[in-house]
Amino acid sequence: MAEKEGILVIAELSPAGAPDAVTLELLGLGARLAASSGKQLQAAAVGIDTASAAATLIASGAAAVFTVEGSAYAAYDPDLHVTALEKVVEEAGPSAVLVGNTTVGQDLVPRLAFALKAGLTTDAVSLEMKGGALASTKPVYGGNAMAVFVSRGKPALASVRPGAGDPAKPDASRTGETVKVDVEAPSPRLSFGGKVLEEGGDVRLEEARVIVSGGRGLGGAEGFEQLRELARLLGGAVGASRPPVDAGWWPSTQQVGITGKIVSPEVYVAVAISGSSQHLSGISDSRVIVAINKDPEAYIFKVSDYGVVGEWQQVLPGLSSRIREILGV
Amino acid sequence: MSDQDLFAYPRGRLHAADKDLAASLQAMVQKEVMDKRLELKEDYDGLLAPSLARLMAEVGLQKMFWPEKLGGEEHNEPEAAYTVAAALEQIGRADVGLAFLAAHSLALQAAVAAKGSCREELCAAVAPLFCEGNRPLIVSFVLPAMSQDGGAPEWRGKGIQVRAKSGPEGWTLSGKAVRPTCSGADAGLFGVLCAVDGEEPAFILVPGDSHGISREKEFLKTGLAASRNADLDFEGVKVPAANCAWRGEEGFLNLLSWFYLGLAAAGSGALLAVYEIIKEWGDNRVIKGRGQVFKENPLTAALMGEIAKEIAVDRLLAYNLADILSDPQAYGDDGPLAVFTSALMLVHHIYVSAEYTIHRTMELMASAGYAREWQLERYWRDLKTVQCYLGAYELAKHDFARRFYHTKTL
Amino acid sequence: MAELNILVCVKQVPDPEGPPSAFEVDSAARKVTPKGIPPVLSPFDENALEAAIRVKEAAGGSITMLSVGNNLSKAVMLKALASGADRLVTVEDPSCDQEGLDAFATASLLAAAVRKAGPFDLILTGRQAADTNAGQVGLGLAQLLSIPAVSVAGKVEVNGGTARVETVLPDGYEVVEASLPLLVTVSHEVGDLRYPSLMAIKKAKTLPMETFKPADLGMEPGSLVINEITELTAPNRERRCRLVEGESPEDAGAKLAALLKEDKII
Amino acid sequence: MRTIDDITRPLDYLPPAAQILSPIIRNWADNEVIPYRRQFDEDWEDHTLIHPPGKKLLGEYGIQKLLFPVDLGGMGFGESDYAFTSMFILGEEMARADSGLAVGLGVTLWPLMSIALKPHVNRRLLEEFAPLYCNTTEMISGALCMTEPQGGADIENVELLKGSTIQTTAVRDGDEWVINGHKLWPSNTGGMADLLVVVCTTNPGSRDPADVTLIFVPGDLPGVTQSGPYEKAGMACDKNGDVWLENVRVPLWYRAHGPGKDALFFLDIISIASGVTISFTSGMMMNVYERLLEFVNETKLHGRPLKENDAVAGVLADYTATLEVIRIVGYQAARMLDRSDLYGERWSPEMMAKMRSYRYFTMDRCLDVMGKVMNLMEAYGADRDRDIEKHWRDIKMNQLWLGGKQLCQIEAARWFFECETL
Repeated sequence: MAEKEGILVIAELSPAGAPDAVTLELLGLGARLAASSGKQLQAAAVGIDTASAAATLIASGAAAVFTVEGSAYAAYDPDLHVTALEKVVEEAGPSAVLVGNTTVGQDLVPRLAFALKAGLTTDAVSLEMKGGALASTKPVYGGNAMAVFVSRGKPALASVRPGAGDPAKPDASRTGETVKVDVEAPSPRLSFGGKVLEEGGDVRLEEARVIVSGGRGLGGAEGFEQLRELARLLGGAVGASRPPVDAGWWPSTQQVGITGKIVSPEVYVAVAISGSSQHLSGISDSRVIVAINKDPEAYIFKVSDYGVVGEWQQVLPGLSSRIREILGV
Repeated sequence: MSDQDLFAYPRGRLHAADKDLAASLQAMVQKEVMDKRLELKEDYDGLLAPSLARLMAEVGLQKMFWPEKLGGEEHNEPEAAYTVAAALEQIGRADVGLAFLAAHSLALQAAVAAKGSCREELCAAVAPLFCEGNRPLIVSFVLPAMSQDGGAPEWRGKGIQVRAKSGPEGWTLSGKAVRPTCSGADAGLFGVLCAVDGEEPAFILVPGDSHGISREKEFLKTGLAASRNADLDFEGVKVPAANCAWRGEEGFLNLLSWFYLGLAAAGSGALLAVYEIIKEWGDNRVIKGRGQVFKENPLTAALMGEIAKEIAVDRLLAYNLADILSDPQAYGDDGPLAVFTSALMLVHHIYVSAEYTIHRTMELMASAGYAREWQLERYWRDLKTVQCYLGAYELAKHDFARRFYHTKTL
Repeated sequence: MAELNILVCVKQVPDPEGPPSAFEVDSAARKVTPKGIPPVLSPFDENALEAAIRVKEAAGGSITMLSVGNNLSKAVMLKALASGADRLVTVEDPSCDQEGLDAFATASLLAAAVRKAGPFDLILTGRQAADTNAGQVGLGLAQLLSIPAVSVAGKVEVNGGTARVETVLPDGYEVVEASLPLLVTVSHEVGDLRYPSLMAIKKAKTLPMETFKPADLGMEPGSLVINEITELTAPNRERRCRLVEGESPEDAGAKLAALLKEDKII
Repeated sequence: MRTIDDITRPLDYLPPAAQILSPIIRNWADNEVIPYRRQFDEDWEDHTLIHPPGKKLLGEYGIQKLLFPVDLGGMGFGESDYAFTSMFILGEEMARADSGLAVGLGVTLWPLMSIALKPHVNRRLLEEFAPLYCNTTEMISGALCMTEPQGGADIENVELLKGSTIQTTAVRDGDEWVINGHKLWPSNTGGMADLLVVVCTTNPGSRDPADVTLIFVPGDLPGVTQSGPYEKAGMACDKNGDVWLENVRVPLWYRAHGPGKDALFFLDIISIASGVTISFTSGMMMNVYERLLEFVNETKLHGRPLKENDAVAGVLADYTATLEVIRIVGYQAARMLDRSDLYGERWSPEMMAKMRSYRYFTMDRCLDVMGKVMNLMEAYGADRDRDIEKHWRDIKMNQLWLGGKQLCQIEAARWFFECETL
C-alpha cells in the first residue's frame, strides 16, 4: 500500500518508454534517503505506455509507482507533464520529490515546484534527510561557496546533478504496487516543430564543466583522440598546453594558459602536462585538478587534488573503462 | 578598483556619459580584440576590420560631432575633448592601430563640425559619408612632409605634397608619390593640405573614390597593422568647391591639435596595457634562485617603479591636453597657435617617454618581451610607428622655438 | 498588430569573472560578500535583453526592463538601458537583498510588478542567474502568470501574434511555436548584448524609470520565502594531492575513477 | 662620398687574415643577403629565403670550420692570437647585412669555443666533431642551451649563483651521462640545431662550481625534442624555441672538460660573447649609416637636402659619434680577449665585469641614437623598404639575449665595488 510522506522519484522515460540511467541513480539515492528516514521509496512515470517502466521501477526498489498514461504524453510537453505530476504529487503526498537535472528536468521541475508552491533546489550535488526534511547541497557563486537548502513546506523538491548517486541494481524478485492516476490533460499551448541535430559541436573551453588537457608527453595528435573519448564520457572539452599546440597536434583556440584561455571548470584533468607557470596560471580557478604524469617530480602534482604517477598510455584506459562502468554507458 | 584606476586622471571633469562610453568600449575591446589576440594576432580581415566597423559604425564614433539633423550625435561641445580622450585611451589599450585610425576621424569631425563653426555647405557635403548607412569610414590626412622634390611649396620647411587650382566648378588637385598619414590603400576620405599658387594653402576633403586618385601597392611597415598604408598619385582630381574646409593656417593648426589629443590618449592607453603586462611578469618571475620574485628585487623593482611613474605622468599629460582643448580660454586664449604648440609639446613628450618606458619593460622581460605571444613587442612597434608619423621630434623643437622665442627666419 | 510590449527581467550580480579569493563567505550570517568586485547584469540576462532588442528591431514595439533587488547600481542599469531598452521598472528594498529572497519570493515580486506595469506580450529572462545558478525564476514567473513558457532559447522571433523559438539541445536545436503572451528563458546562443552608442548612453538618463517598494505591490518578501539556506561554507582552497597507487597503471587509473566517484567529482 | 670604411678601425692591430675574410663577407652580404632581407620577417618559420645565404657562408665558404685545427680540416682560428679581433670583423660584416643571421651563424661557433680555444683545447672532442663541421658544404647549426623556463636569463650569473638555479640534470650511469631537462630560447634551436652544448648540473641546487657541467649532445639523439620557433618582433633569421631532454645518453667524455673547469670555461664563452657581439651592434649601425647617407641627401627640407639643416645635422653627428665610439670600444674588447697575456684570463671576474660593461654601455648608446634617427626620417622611418626600421627591431633582441642590461649592471657593480651579497 502506498504510504504518505514517501520519497518520490520522477522517472524520465526514453522514447522507448524505459527509465533512463539518471532515474536509476535517483532510485539508488532515494532508497538511501527512504531508509534513513523510515519512509517509502516511490516513483512516478508519465508516458504513452508506462507498464514496462513501472515493472523496472519496482524491480529497482520502488514500493509504489504512480502512473499517468495517455497518447498525449508521447513526447514531453511541459504543460501536460506538470499537470499530470501535480496530480500525482497530490495523490502520493510525498515529503521529498527527486528529479534528474537533465535537459527535460531543468525545464520541468521549476514549473512543477511553482505549481505545488513547494521549495526547490536545482543541480543538487548531495542530499540528506534531516529531521524528516530533505536537505540539498549545491555550489553557489560559481563554486565559490557551498550552500545547504531546506524547504519550509512539504514536499521539498530537488533536481539532482547526474552522477551524484549510485544507480539502484534491478532485482526482479521485488514487488510493488502500481497506482493509476487519472488526469484531465489540458490542451497544449506549445507546438513542437521538430528537432534539427547538428554534428556534435565541441563544448567551448570557457563553459566546459570538465576539461581534459594534454601536454607534450602525449607525443602526437593520436593521443588527443583518447582525451576526446574521456572528455566525451564526462561531457567536457579537450584543451592543451602550449607544446602540443605548437607541434600542431591541437588547435591554438583550445590552448589553456596565460598565453591561451583562462578556464575555471569544475574538474580539470591534466594528462602528461609538466605544469609550467604559464599553464598553471590558466587553470588555478579550477575547483578540482587531477594530474596524470609519469614524472613524480612534475610541478603539476604540487597544484593538483588527485594524481596518478604513471605512463598515461596505460593509466588512461583504466580510468576511462571504470568511468564507463560507473556511468553505465 | 581595476588596475587602471591606480593611474590618476581628472575623473571629476568627465561627464557620466564619457565614463560609461569608456567602460563600454573597454568591455568591447577586451572581448573583441584582446581575448582574440593570441589566435588572430594582427590579422586585418579577421580581427582589425570587424573591430573598426564595430567602433566607428555600431558604437558610432564617426558620428559623434556631426549635427543631429544630418544623422550625427551632435556631441560637439569643446568638452567633447574629454570624450575623445577617454574613448581613444580604451581603444589604444587594445590596439594602437585602431586608435590611430579613430583619432583621424575624430580630429576631422572636431575641426569641421565643432559647435558654432560648422559650415552648412561643407557639413551637408561630407556628413553623409560619416552618418549614412552602417559602413565604417576610414579617414586619412595628407600633411606636409620632407619630399624628394626640392622646389615644392612649403609649410614650415616641409614640402606641401599636393597642389590645388580653384576653377568655376571647384578644385583640381595634383600630386605625385603622395604619402598619407594612414590607410592609403583603403581610406574613404582624405583631408589634404593643398598649396594654392600665390595664395594661402587650402585644406580640402577628398572622397577616396574620387576619379584621378591612383593608389600604389600597400607597403610593409614597423607597426599599426590596422593602417593599410600606400602612396598615392593625384592626377587632376576634381572636388566640389564646398569641400574646402578652410584656408590658411588656423584651421589646420586646430585639426592637428585634436589629432595630437587622439594620439596622446592612444599612447596613454597602450601604456596601461604595458603596465598590465609587466605587473603580471613581476608577480610570477622568479630570479636569483632564492625564490625572489621580480618585483621584490631592488634593481628590477626600481625599474618597475620608474615604468609606473612614466605611465602615470603620460596619462595625466594626455588628459591635460584634453583640458586645454576643452577650455582654451582657461589657458589664456592666444588662438590656435598656442593650443597647437601645447598639443605638439605634450604628444611628443608622451611618445618619447613611451619609447623609453617600453625599452625598460622589454629589458626586464628579456626574450619574452620580444616574443609576439607576450604581446609587449606590438605596443613597442606600434607606438614607434605613430611617433614617426607624428613627425621628427627634432623639427618639432623648431615649432617650440618659434612660439617661445618669436624666431623670424627659422 | 498593436505595438509589441516586451518585458526583460534582469538581475544585478557580482561580476562572475571576479577572482575566487574575493568572495568572502560568512558562514554565521550565511552570506557571501564579494569584496571589491563591481556589480554587473547577470550574463544570461544580457542575452535576454539582446534577444528583446532583435525582436523590437524586427517586429517593432517597446522594451521594459524589470529588476528586483537592493542597492541597484545606476551605472549598470543605464548601461543596459542604453543598449536598446525604453523603460526601467525596479522593485527595490533592503528586504529584496539576495540573501532575503528565494526563487519563489523573487518570482512572486516580479509577477506583482508585471501586473502593475504590464501587460506584456513577450517576457524574456536569462536561463539562470550567475550567483545562484538556479534557473527557477523565469519558468516560475510563467507559472505564476499562468502563461506558456519555453526555456533555453537560442533564437526568438515574433511574427503577428505568434512566436517562433529555437531551443538549444546538447546536439542541435528544436523549433517551438506558441501564441503570445509567452515567456522565454534565453541562453547565450542568442548573441551578445550590443554596445551602446554615445547618443544612446546620453539618452538613457532621460528614459522613464519607476520604482516600487514590495509594500506598494502588497507583498512582504520575507513571508514568501519557501527554500532557505541553512548552511553556507567556503570550499577549501589549498590543494593537497592524493596520489592513487595501483598494482599496475591500468589499476591505478581505475582506482582513480573510483575515488573521484566517491568524492562526487564525476 | 663617405662610406662605412671611413669609420675608424684600430689599424695597429688589424689581424692579417681579416684582410682576406672581410671583402669575402662584404661581398656575400651585398649579393646573397641584402637583396632578399626585406622578405626575411615573413620567412621566420620556413627559412626558405634565409637558409641559402647561411649555407653559402658556413657550408660553402667554410666559416663553420673556423675554429677547428688545420690538421682536422679547420681554419685553425682556435689557436690564433687574433681569434677575437678576427671574429669581431666577421661579426661586423655579417651584422651589416642581418644581425639575425650574424647571431645564428655566430652561435654555431659559440659552443665550440669551450673546446677549441687555447688554453682549453679538448683535442678528443675536436676530433669527434670535426667531421660534422668540416667534411660538408651543408650548413651545420650549433646551439648553447643555458636559459631555462623559470629562470629567465639569470643562470649566466654563475659566480653568484654557482649554478644553483640550473635544473637540467646530468647523472653518471656506467660510462654515460643521462641528461634530463627543459631549455628555452637558445639560438639555432626551433628545430634546426645539429649539435647542442647543454649546461647541466650534476647536483641540482648545489652551489659548488664543480657541479656545473657542459655536455656536447648531438641534436638527433633519442630523447632530444625541439619545439618549433617562437614568432618574434624581428631577428627572423635566428630561430629560438624549447628544447626538451629526456633520458638523453652521451659518452662521459662528451663533457667539455671536468668539474670546476666547465664552470670557468662556461664563463669564458660568456665573456667572449659579451665582447665580440659588440660587433653586431657596430655592424648594424654601419648599414644604417649607409642608408641614412642616401636619405639625408635625397630628401629636402626648406628646399635643401635634409643634412643641410643644422638641427638635423646635430642628430646625424650624434649618430656617427656614437658609431665611432662603439667601434673603438668593441675592437678594444676583442683585443683584450686576444691578449690574455696582458689583460688576464678571459673568464676572470675582472674581464667578465668589463666585457659586460662595454656590452651594455654600447648597446644603450646605440638604442638611443637608432631611435632618434628612425624618428628623424618621419613616416619613411617606419618603411620596411628603407631597412632602418629592421635594424631598430633587431638591435633590441641583441640587447636582450645573454641576459638583459640589468644583469650586466649587477655583474659590473659586483666587481668594481666588491659587493658581497648583490
